[in-house]
Amino acid sequence: MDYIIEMLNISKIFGTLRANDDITFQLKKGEVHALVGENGAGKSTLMSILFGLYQPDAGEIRYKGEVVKIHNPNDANRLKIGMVHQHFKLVDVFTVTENIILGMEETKNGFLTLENSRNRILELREQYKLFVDPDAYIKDITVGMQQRVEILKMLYRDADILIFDEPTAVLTPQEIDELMHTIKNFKKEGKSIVIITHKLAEVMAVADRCTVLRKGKGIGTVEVKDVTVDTLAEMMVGRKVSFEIDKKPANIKDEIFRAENISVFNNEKNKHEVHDVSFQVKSGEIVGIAGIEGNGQTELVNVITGLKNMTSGKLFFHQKEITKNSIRQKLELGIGHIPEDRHKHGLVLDFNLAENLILQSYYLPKFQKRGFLKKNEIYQYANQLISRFDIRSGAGSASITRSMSGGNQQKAIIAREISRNPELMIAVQPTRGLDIGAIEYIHNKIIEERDNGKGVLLISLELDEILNLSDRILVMFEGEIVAELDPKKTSFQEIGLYMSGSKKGVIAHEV
Amino acid sequence: SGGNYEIAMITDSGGIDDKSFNQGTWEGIVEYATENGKTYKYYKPREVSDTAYLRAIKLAVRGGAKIVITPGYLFETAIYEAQTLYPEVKFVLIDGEPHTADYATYKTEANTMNILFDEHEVGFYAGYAAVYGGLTNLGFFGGMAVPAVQRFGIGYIAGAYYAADDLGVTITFPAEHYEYLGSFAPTPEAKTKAATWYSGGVQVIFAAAGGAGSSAMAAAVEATGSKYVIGVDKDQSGDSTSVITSALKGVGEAAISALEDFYGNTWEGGRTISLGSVEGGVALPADFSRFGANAAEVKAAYEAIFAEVVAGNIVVPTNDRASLGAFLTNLGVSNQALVDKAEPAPAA
Amino acid sequence: MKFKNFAAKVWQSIKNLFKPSRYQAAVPSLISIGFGIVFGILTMFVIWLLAVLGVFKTNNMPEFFYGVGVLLAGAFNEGMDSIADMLFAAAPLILAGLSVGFAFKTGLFNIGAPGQIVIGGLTAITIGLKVSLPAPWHWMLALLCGVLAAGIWGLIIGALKALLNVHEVVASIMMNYISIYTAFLIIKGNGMVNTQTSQTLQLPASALLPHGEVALFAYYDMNIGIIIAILAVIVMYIILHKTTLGYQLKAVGFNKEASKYAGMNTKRNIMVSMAISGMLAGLAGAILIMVSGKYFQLTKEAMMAEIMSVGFDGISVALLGLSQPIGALFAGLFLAYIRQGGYYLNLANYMAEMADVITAVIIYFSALSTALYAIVKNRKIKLEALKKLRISRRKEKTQDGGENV
Amino acid sequence: MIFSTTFYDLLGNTILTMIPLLIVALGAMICERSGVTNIALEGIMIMGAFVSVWIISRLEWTWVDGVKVYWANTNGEKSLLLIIGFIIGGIVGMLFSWFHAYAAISMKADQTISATALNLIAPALAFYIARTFIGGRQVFFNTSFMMTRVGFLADIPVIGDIFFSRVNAGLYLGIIILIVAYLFVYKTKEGLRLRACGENPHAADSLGVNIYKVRYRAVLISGFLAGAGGFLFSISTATSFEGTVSGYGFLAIAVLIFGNWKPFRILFAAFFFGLMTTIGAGGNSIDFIRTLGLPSDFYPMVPYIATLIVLSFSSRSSRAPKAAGQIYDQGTR
Ligand SMILES: Nc1ncnc2c1ncn2[C@@H]1O[C@H](COP(=O)(O)OP(=O)(O)OP(=O)(O)O)[C@@H](O)[C@H]1O
Ligand SMILES: Nc1ncnc2c1ncn2[C@@H]1O[C@H](COP(=O)(O)OP(=O)(O)OP(=O)(O)O)[C@@H](O)[C@H]1O
Ligand SMILES: [Mg+2]
Ligand SMILES: [Mg+2]
Repeated sequence: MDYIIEMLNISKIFGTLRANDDITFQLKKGEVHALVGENGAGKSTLMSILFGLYQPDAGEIRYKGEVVKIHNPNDANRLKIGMVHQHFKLVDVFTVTENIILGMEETKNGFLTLENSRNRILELREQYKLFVDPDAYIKDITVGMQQRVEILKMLYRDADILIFDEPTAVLTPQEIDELMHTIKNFKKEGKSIVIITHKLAEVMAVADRCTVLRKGKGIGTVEVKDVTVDTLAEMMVGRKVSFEIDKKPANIKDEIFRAENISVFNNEKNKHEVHDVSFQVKSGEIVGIAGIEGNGQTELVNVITGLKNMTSGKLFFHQKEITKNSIRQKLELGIGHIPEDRHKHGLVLDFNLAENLILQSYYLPKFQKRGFLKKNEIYQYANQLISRFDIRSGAGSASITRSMSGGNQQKAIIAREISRNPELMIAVQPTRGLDIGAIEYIHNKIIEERDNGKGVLLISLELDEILNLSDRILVMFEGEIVAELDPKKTSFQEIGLYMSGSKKGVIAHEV
Repeated sequence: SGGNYEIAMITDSGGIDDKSFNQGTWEGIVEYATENGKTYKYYKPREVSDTAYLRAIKLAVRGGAKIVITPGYLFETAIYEAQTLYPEVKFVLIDGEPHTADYATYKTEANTMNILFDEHEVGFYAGYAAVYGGLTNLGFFGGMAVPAVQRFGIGYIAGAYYAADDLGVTITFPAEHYEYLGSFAPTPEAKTKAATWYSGGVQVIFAAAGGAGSSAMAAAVEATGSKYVIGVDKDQSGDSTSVITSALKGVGEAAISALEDFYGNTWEGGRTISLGSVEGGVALPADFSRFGANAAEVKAAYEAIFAEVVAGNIVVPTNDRASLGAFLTNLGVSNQALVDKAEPAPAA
Repeated sequence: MKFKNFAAKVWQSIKNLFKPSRYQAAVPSLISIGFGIVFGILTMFVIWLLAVLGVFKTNNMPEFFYGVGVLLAGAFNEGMDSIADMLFAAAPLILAGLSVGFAFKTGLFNIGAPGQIVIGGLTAITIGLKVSLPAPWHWMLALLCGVLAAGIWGLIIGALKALLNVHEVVASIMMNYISIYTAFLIIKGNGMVNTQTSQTLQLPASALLPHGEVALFAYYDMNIGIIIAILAVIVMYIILHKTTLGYQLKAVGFNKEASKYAGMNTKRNIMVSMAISGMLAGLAGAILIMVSGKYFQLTKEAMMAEIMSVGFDGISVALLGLSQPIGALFAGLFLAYIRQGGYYLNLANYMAEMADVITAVIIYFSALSTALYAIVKNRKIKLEALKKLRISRRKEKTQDGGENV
Repeated sequence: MIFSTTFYDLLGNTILTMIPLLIVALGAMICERSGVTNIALEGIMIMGAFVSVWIISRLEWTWVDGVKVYWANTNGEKSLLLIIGFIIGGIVGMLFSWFHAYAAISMKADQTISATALNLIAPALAFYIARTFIGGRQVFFNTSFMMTRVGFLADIPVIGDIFFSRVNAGLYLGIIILIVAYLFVYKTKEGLRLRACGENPHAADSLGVNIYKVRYRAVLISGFLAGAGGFLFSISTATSFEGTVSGYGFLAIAVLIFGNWKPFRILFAAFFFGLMTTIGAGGNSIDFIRTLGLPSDFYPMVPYIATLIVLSFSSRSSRAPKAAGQIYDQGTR
């Protein structure tokens, strides 16, 4: 059997951590090969090595049988290897075209000429149905489009070996379908594809073979048609995992929070980011907001929490108006917020874990006396949370959060927010990019909150998360709530249609 | 080691190459010492403060100094202390007289000699020569408003109007073309100021302002029409073609004569000598060629007026507004604004 | 009981102070100090060589070995006197370093310290000359007002940044120049000029910092400045590491967004930390000028060379001291020490500026060595890990030749 | 002439102050657009100015039997000297800035620290060398940047008066550099890569752009322009160089930020600052200002206060290159 790429006994070490430990990965010509594993299993690292971003500390790479050294992305390009990175690598003040041609620009007598490149991009766009405006600025287009730009980058460098690192994490069902379709096209054309994902369903859908990593080690490679989702999951986590969440019927009481006609107008883009949004959250229910990224969810949350000013509208907490309250006042009233971006908002990465766990409460008498921090209390408190939420890190309460893994960083945030025991918990993308184990854990915590009579507002791009957790689903499209659905009565597809704006529903406002 | 250097100079912040009297003094010392085979050296204080100056003197003495020469009034307080502290060491204080920090008591011990200059006289010659040479629109740059600089300026004004009176010409010297810059450095600001003045009609600027003078020279060179600068302290004709003459101040000579007194055992300390035209302490350079056609007359006129001053027939006003005012009134001129600018009345 | 906890707290923080981890951080600084001095000595040697070979003519031959001697002897050249000189000179440097370092810790680059020093000094002078009070109160008031005025001067920069998004570096640079001429205006406008010297007038004894009679003369070198500086260091250490204020300020410095998310008032924090930074600089300016025989000279250059330079030295001190209060203390002392050595180079016919060259080289190497240190450390860790890896792999292989499925 | 002389002087003097700021700030722009901050400009300017001025002062005259004879008299010869000086200054600045590049890029060191070091060492070194080898702090020279008439162009009304008679030759250099810098940054592939490195080096890296090369080039360019700018500054400021560029290196940074890292806004910023300086310095000899009767120490403050005021209105939208000042390390994600 002829392999186009063979990565043999690859090891990569970061500090003391073995990100890749003697992994062997073989890619056949023209196959779709899935690469799965928990967070931090080493998937991105392995592929970054293949793409020339990192150098392996041990092991060799073979291209069509002969050993090659891939020192940098240029070498990768020469071998026609392309990669769509987990964290998109785009310059957001550049246009789509500029981003695509960067590194292989055309010049006429010294000066940049975009014409030919632009035409070439338009051709590719037609050929693969990857619709995106070549003259738009990255900062103005949706994540979905940005991903298409990343794909176009590869095609522009006419790559034959395409690596997708968690491409579906940010897409709607429809977009996912399209992507899967595109991938199949690539396969038809004889391109070889590696797809990293956490969603085993997708593996089943497109992949021919699947390699599983765990904690930096290669667990094995299997023919997808020979296995089931459960076996894969077990290979990944090393134990049986249950997918359906046991969820008691909600016992919903009186209203905790109400938003009335919230609007946010963006002067630069000269359009409403949020338009006339009204809804309420009652005690003991989980309200899920579904929607494609960039349809106003982020702005809505920022308005509610106070990170952003609204143009018009009112907020009520237990029937008391809190529109004008400061962020701190809202926090004190009992609003918890698991932020979308854990690095930007969630944590002060240069503080240690203990210092991060008191980020909103450092000034309370519990942790402070006459302006002096009670270090002992602070560290005791930290140690409690660490054991209660089983946050793993190098040096316990004193470990700098920057050095912690994404999953554990997220756990720390959730620990902090839940332990503040808020009435209303706003959870944005609580499980983004986390592995099955972590997701399972966090979902249970959220349901726990709801069962303790708290109100939960859940914003997520992961539809199954919305469907599994919510007691009520709101769908946002272009800043408006276009539907209110009952998870028991609705379907994946239906929500998808609302999300993409192709269906508008009548909403039973009960305000 | 640390050597034993008999002749010591303490520089002020300017340093031995300030193109001004630090340098003049230093060159004098070097000249004397090399001719007479004496050891000599200069010391730079840690910072500008009476304390630091005193420490520097201490250091010089530790370095084996028998005679310490300090240029500038900033040393007055330090010398006041030092002269009693080191009676066996001789001190030469140029441009100042020892006194306590609060000016309560002035005292000059027998081991100290103070040398002052009659800058107003050479300022007078400069102004006189300029106007006599046909430059009737004048300006003045002073580094800062201290007596020595003020004397230059006041003499300059007096000289200019005196010449105007002699020749029966009218001259232009508005108050806004007389400034103490508050800076000795060459800066775009200084140059811009000079340029603005020149294009405003000023023909010559007497720059008693160290490096700022160099900016004036640059401006003069670039200005349309023939514009000039009058140098200060040393003959600056080499610095720029625009330097028409310079107000010489014989610090070097002063240092030399002091050293001669010291080594010739003719040292008479405990006094202040003031070097003027008579003693040859101040003068214009002999070369007047830059006055062009009428160089000869200007030279002659200068020598004549010089004699007058030496003879005491002309009493040049020093650094007080009163005497300048009087001097001008005698000439039938009234330019009070300028007088006020030359020596500002101390604010309440 | 209460006292016991307190004692415990103190003990804990003292232990913290002497945590090896803190010295770990200092290692690169020490290495680079070594580098710098070696470099300086080499330069001195070269100069000596060139002089001997007659490449350039000099009035007095530099004396190499003697020169190295006095340079390294630094503050010990003249026993107590020069030690006093060093402590005296160190005090403003330490405070300036604290000022800049504190700003760094809170994510701001206060290159405006020079201007704040001027304002601090200016205010102290004004109070000293215009207010008449008995001894302790007078200088205390002058000091206090200097601190407050400079605090406001810093606050302006902070406000411009927080409220109008003006880059603090630009604002600082502008404010530095403005401070000079403000000083001139106020001094001349209120008849505080000594017309004989165009300097500020002598401060009355009541407005001078207390100074021991160890002095050589009526006016003196060593004063309580260094004690004030050390107190400031302790206070700043406590503020930064032990108080909610410091916690907030650091949080905002590290991550503005997250601090906002956590309900902190980021704008206010920026202003507060610029104000505090300004106050420290003002303190430096005040103790710099509240000394007999030290004046503002009313020329731009003099202000820059004699007063504002301390502020720029503050940047070096902060960098060398890793922006930590304790660091500033040692860095300030070191800078004063080496300058002292440079001063005595006068005796060996070298120029005092050698000290500046050395400091500069030290700063440069401290930039490099911090990086080098990290690299070396990582490489070591990595090699060990690799060794482990190989061993473990050999084990696995022997257990089962089983390759991937 | 259509306008009063004061108007032309105003412009002339504005140009005098503005050109060095413009050139140095443009260099800094290229540097920061690549992601490397450069607050070492002051030091680099001093170094460049010192060496180039020194060499010029040696070149411009010769001994003819014991007499100093200036040979550079005609415009042509002067311009030649100036070009030489400009280039030497640039090269020295370039070499000097290499230290910053090495520390900041290769060694991944803190950019503020290495830059501060350069600022510290430059004056000390210049001073030391001058004292030791020239025997004096000052270097005197005789060359000026003023061109009396630029051929027939001088006869064009207004334009001719402003741009082609009695102009500071630096003006032309400045304009040329401005245009070249603009084209380089926005119209060439190097420029595209440069900006990419300053905005998102990881993206550039993943497309095979060599971050280190791009950044080295940028720092060295800014070094060249700073050094050359230093030469322009000192040669058009006075007839002697005294080891200082009186803070213009820092002012250039101010101009860069004021100019929001964009070439033509930098031009405006430099012009604005130059104009204000001129008004401040010309101060009380400009009639309408004299009538205000302000104390003479107020005028020097004008440019700084004015700049602050303008900044407080214009800064809301200001945006530095995203990656400026950040160390690039493939590892960090
Ligand atoms: N540049 C780096 N420096 C230090 N540690 C790193 C670096 N890159 C990855 N790691 C660590 O190596 C391990 C593997 O990282 P990697 O991103 O390959 O995991 P992954 O399988 O992609 O996880 P995820 O599903 O979250 O993307 C993780 O523990 C991560 O923290
Ligand atoms: N009460 C405590 N219990 C456990 N660990 C502690 C306690 N107090 C301090 N530590 C540990 O000692 C370290 C230093 O403590 P502390 O935070 O008080 O010092 P610091 O000066 O604030 O440190 P930094 O300079 O990093 O801010 C902390 O990072 C923490 O790891
Ligand atoms: Mg990954
Ligand atoms: Mg801490």
